Amino acid sequence: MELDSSNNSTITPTPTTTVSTTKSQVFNFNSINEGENVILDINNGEKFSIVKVKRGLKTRIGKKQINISEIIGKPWFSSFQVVNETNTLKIVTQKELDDALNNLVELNQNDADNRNLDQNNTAQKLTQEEITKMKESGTDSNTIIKTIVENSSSFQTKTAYSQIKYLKKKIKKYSTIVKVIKPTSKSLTEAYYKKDARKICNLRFDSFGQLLTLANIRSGTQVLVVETCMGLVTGSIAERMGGEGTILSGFIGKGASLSIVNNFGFQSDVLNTIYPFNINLINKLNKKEDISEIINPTVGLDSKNKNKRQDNNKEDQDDQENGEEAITNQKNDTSTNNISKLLNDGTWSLVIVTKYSPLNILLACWPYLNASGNFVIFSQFPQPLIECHQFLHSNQMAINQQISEIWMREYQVLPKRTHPTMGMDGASGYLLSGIKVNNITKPTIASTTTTTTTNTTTTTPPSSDPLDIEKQVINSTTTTTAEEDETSESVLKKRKLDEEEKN
Amino acid sequence: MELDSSNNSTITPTPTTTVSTTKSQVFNFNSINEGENVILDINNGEKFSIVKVKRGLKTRIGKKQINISEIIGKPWFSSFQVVNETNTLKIVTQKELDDALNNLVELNQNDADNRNLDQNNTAQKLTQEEITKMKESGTDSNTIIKTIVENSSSFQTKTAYSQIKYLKKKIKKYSTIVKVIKPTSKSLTEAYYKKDARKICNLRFDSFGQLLTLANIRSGTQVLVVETCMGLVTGSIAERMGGEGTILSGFIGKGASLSIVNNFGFQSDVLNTIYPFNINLINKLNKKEDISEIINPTVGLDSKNKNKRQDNNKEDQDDQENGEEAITNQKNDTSTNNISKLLNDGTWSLVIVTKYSPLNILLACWPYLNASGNFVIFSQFPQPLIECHQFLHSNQMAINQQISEIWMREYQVLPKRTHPTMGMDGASGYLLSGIKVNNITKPTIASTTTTTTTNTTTTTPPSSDPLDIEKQVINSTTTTTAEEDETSESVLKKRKLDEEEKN
Amino acid sequence: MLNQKKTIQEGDRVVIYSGKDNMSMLTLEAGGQYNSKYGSYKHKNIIGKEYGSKVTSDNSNGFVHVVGMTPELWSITLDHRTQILFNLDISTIIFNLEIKNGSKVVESGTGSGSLSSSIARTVAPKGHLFTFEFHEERVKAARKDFKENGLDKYITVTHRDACGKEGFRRDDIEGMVGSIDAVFLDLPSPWDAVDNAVAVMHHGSMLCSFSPCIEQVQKTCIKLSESKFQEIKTVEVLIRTFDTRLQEYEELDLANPYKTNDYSQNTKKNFEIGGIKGYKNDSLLSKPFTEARGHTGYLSFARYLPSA
Amino acid sequence: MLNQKKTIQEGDRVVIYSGKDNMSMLTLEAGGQYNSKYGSYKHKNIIGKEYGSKVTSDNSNGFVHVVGMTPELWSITLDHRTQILFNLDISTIIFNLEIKNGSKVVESGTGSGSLSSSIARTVAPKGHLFTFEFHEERVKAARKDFKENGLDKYITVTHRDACGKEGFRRDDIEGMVGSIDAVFLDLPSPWDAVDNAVAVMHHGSMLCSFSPCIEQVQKTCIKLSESKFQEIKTVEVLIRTFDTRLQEYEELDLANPYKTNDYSQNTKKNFEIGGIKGYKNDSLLSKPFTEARGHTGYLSFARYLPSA
Repeated sequence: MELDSSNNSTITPTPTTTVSTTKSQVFNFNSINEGENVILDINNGEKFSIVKVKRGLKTRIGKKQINISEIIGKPWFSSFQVVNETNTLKIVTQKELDDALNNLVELNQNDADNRNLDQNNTAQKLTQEEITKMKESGTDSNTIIKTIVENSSSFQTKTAYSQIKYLKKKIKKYSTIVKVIKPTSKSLTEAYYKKDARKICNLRFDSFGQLLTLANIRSGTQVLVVETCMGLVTGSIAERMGGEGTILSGFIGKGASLSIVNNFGFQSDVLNTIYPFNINLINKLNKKEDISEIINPTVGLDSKNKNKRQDNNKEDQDDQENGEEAITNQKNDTSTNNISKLLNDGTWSLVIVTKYSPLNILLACWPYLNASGNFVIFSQFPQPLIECHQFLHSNQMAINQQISEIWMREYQVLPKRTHPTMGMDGASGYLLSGIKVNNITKPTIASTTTTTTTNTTTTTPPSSDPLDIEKQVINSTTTTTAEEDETSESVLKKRKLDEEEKN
Repeated sequence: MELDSSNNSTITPTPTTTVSTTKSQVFNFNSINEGENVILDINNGEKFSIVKVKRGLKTRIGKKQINISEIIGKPWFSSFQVVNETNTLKIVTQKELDDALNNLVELNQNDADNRNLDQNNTAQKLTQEEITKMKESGTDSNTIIKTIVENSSSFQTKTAYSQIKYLKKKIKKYSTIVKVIKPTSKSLTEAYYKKDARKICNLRFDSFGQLLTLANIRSGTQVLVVETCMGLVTGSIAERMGGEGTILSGFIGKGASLSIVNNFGFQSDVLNTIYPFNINLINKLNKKEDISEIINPTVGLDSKNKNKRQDNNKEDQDDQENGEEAITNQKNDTSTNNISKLLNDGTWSLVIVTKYSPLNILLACWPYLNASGNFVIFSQFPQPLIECHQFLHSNQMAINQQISEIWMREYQVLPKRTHPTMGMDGASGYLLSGIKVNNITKPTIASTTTTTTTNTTTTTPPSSDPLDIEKQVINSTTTTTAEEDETSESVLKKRKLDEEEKN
Repeated sequence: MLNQKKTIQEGDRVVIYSGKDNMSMLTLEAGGQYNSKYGSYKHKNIIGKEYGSKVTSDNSNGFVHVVGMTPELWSITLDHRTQILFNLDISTIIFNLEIKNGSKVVESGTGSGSLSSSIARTVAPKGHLFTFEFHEERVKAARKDFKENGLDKYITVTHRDACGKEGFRRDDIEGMVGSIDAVFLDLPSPWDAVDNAVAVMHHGSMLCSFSPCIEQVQKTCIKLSESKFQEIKTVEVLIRTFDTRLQEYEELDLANPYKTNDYSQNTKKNFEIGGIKGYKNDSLLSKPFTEARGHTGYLSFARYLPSA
Repeated sequence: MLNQKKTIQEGDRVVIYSGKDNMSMLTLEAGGQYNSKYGSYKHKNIIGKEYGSKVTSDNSNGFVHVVGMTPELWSITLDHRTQILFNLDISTIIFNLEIKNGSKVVESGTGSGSLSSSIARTVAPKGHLFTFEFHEERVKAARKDFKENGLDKYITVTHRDACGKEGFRRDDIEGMVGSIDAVFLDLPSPWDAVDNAVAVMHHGSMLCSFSPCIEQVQKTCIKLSESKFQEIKTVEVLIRTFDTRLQEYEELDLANPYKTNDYSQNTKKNFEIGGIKGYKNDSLLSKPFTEARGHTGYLSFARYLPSA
């Protein structure tokens, strides 16, 4: 959402008591300290950079190496302007930015329609060469923009609204504003999704929020997570749990690839809730093979151990910048034996977000999810989730299953100009969620069955299986249980009618 | 969308010249005549009934048989109230209905929030028995409603808006309003979709509109359509073409199941563009078998010949009411031989809307679609269309292919209460569209290939095939053509940015 | 609600699941009995079983599953069933308000307590939810529900008008004012409560306002931009759920020049129609449910940044 | 555009297709040549081929497909490429305005002529489109385009302000006034043109107004309800397109107690990761395209019923 900033100078009628309370807090708790992780939001989402703050640290912003010392001690979420002459940052308030915009040129006062508008782009008398020259000679960005506007023959024919849009675009192009964001599950998801969504399996913020709810994540619980999102999922669960609980984080590859966990800047109590382990442990437990050969990394979250199969994107460098320090779960026993024990104790939530086909991962992890526990799988594609849904459904392994997708839209809210934004992210990905159940009251002879979309063969669980509860899972592709077959359509219809009366 | 009707009495500032023009036309061209087909919309979409108007005709409305003679000579789209005492209809204007609503009771003037509102339903002092008694004794509906309102203890605490909603609900319950709608592609689609969407393969109006556009339907062209929508698709194409062109309408079953075509009330010039034929004709043509044994129904659109496999829904009766007269294409040669000839001449549009798996139908019809012609397939499920897409793509049989779905939402537009309606139809169905091409410049040795989702085997077309153009279709599942592989994402991104500047 | 156990015990509040649209909650008592159209169940036959078990009815003519309570299941079992699709809005609110164990949150109004329960789950045990409700009977109902669900330690329900003079200040609770990390407003006139929200928020904390109508959103966003909020963003989220089934799908054996139909697999049931052979295949097909939620409300988010 | 032929002839306006995002239109001249990054093509090598043919470039290093012109392809090949997703709105407008061969339609403004072309295709040859445009240069461009596409017989372009005094009346054209079956408005202030629309409409005819902003919709709907319109309905339609591919999807061979993994099929490529075996399967996967159109505009439909 954008708001017309021209009226921003109105004084807020905040009670004085609050202002003082707020003021005192700003400098006590809410300022950026050395050693903290920050997200640098460059030009309102154009680019993100994640760094650990150090006095004198230079980081690449735009095409230059900028000294960021200036941000130390300033309030979180402050904005800074790049000073081209010195390659440093200068704090600016939103009001200053707005005023600068308004003072640049006088805007049109009549809010006419676009009848007389030239459909072509602004006719610019300056050549690109002249503009570049100004820029390279270190001219102040406001001066550059003012010159450009003065040389535009069509600027005066635009409406005030179009003029502001035009100016904002130019400001973005010729000056660099850096906003310092606190790293959290939300801000990191946003930053990585914009940077390279593939690295986090295209996990969009709304689907992620829904996943954490559907998985019933809360402090004090035990969670089994398998992810190839560089630790974003593990870290976000750890953030929510806030130092209380157990996160068994299965990785696929030689080492834990959890570099994003570093970026949260967690205290050790939170880090100590994370137990990374190679998913092969589960494979071997299920096969009842010797697990002693799997050596679990004690330095589990070290980003140096990153899975070599990971895409080598050049942007990786930014992430590595503060990946030097390895995060460890130093208080607790992260040995293979202890993790096996924790797995066998059972978990209450199973979360799977990987780039691999989920069915085998789901079934491998299933014995370690307690009955009545919640599972959620995310995938960009619906097909793999439909396959999982069908397997669990036909074998009566879960209830309350749901495959969902989210339709999310942002709005432009402006006087006389309110509408959904024209661009939209059309792919939320898909979630399969449900509750694990045991069907031990109805032992039936298991039959062999084949699902239609894969070449998987369902067989009778071996009777020597140590997991007694799992033993009697019923295979019956054709019988659909009464409980799952009721269409919820009629109920929704009823609900809909109820709702309509209220509005 | 609903509009607050309380202010409807405002006089429209229509120029007087127009009013007179309009008035004179109403009675010349726009009135309902005997012998015409009409849709009776009962209580604003609650139920639809399609009848052929005859003086003295009684038809079921609600639970009674009502004489509809009153509608003859009245303007199309007029509303009528059921007169309980005589079982006849009485014309009412929208203004009269609104006034009746407003005069029933005095509405609350203060538009308060719902703080003091009782969350429970209106506490009603009358028993259901007492209300039923009033109704059965033939009490006028307005009196019933007035009595109910007077006995409601919470009515006065509602806001004016809630009061109107409440009254409208009661009016709907205790009085019956019939609106007489002209049957058209749009109104019939709406009526059948609400009545029983399965009968028209869940073809929603927006998907249908998109289908007709993507198929490039226009007068004078030749179209091949295969449908199991009771003639809705065939009829709508005929409506658009308006008596010029050729519609080869393939049916599946013993006879043409095109009863909805009757409901359009077409003149013979339009009916004469429809050539129904058994799809088995195409099967036999493709097999080069003798086609003489297929006798095409000369009484092609007779609803008595309805496919016996069709669901026997009790609502069918309504549709049959005016199905007595068989519609025929009497001017033209609808013999099997002539239809074979027309098929072999080629068509420019191929439209498939059936409840069957579409791939085999698509491929069977493919030889009779001219290269550069458009095809569109509708399905409620995405999977069958993905399969068709992949087959055509991997065999380079089509360009500009697209699988799409529509997200459609209605709005409530009311002062201070504008929002999308709470209930929504979430399933538009899916469309696969594209343009047929020949790839005769690149003859390659065809190889056998299997798609992953079906058990279909692609083989070399027999060299004795009479359809020379088709002969050299290339089979290559793995090669993806450069032209189809460019992701349109980047282009959309660019477009999106362009767009944003304009708004 | 927060302490999940493996074995069902007397006194537990459980969910009886007989289908997506047939769930109810039950507090188990030694002498109790549960009756539904899926049969009768003596509580003592449920007590001692594992959570997640399938339990057969006393006369073996039906069965149910017994699972643990979650905020999501609880809101489904509430009478006002309209709340259940609200789940996605709740998730989006909690995620974007950056709520976690330890967060201090203000909510108004409490309503059915659906969002309150989700927030309490997330902030417990180190954080706290201060929820404000105008309707006295709702205040009482909410307090009772929270106690029964074991969430009362983490929630303070205040009977007060969010737009009134006192606003959200609970000066009697130490450290409440100025320490609130997130404020959620679901009010007819949210703009009237913004100043009161600001009075308890700190620099960098988040606010979310939920409104069904766009006119409310417009007024709220103007008020927020005038009140030192930044990052103002309005979104709408709607869930689409899919009906997925292995179902018989009919295929016609029509000849064509491009591929050979192979119906030799004996699993397929065949039929004949109008002279054409057909085969029924078991196909795994999905489609969105037709009856869907078209709108819940708009969510406007903003960050309070008085000194930026 | 309306007369499709099987063979490409000199003078034909064709579409050169080199990909969904690479289409251009071309009028074939005996001595002409078409150049693109997909190679050079002498027109004479295209003339005489069948429509829908794949044509190899003169030096055989590329190829294109040559297909016939349709209103949809034409709007894609226009410079303003933003119009192409507008296709769904066009379909919805034409369907809901009940336009067919023989309909008389009024449109304002003409704009790029994208909708005009679709309407002309549908009303031809018995009907007619009267399109009104305020910008003189657009009027000229539209007239030229319609002529080149062979649609000029069915379209009358009038240079006029839709909200002005004359409105849509073309009293010089016999039977125009009062015979219009459908009116389409795409104007900044559609409510100002409603009276003008009414002046040429008949009882039972339809009107549609397209507006990007909700405030415009609100004003328009009030005006329509005050002007003897009924069946007022505002909808929004958005297309979702799917990216569908047969692609390698990696599956891990993890043991589990519920099914036996069967990787005996030799088509699968295997790999190893962290001690686990993996297999690459060709899977037919689909997902919606990420970059989508979030909004085009609201469509308000209404039927003019002065005597009902």
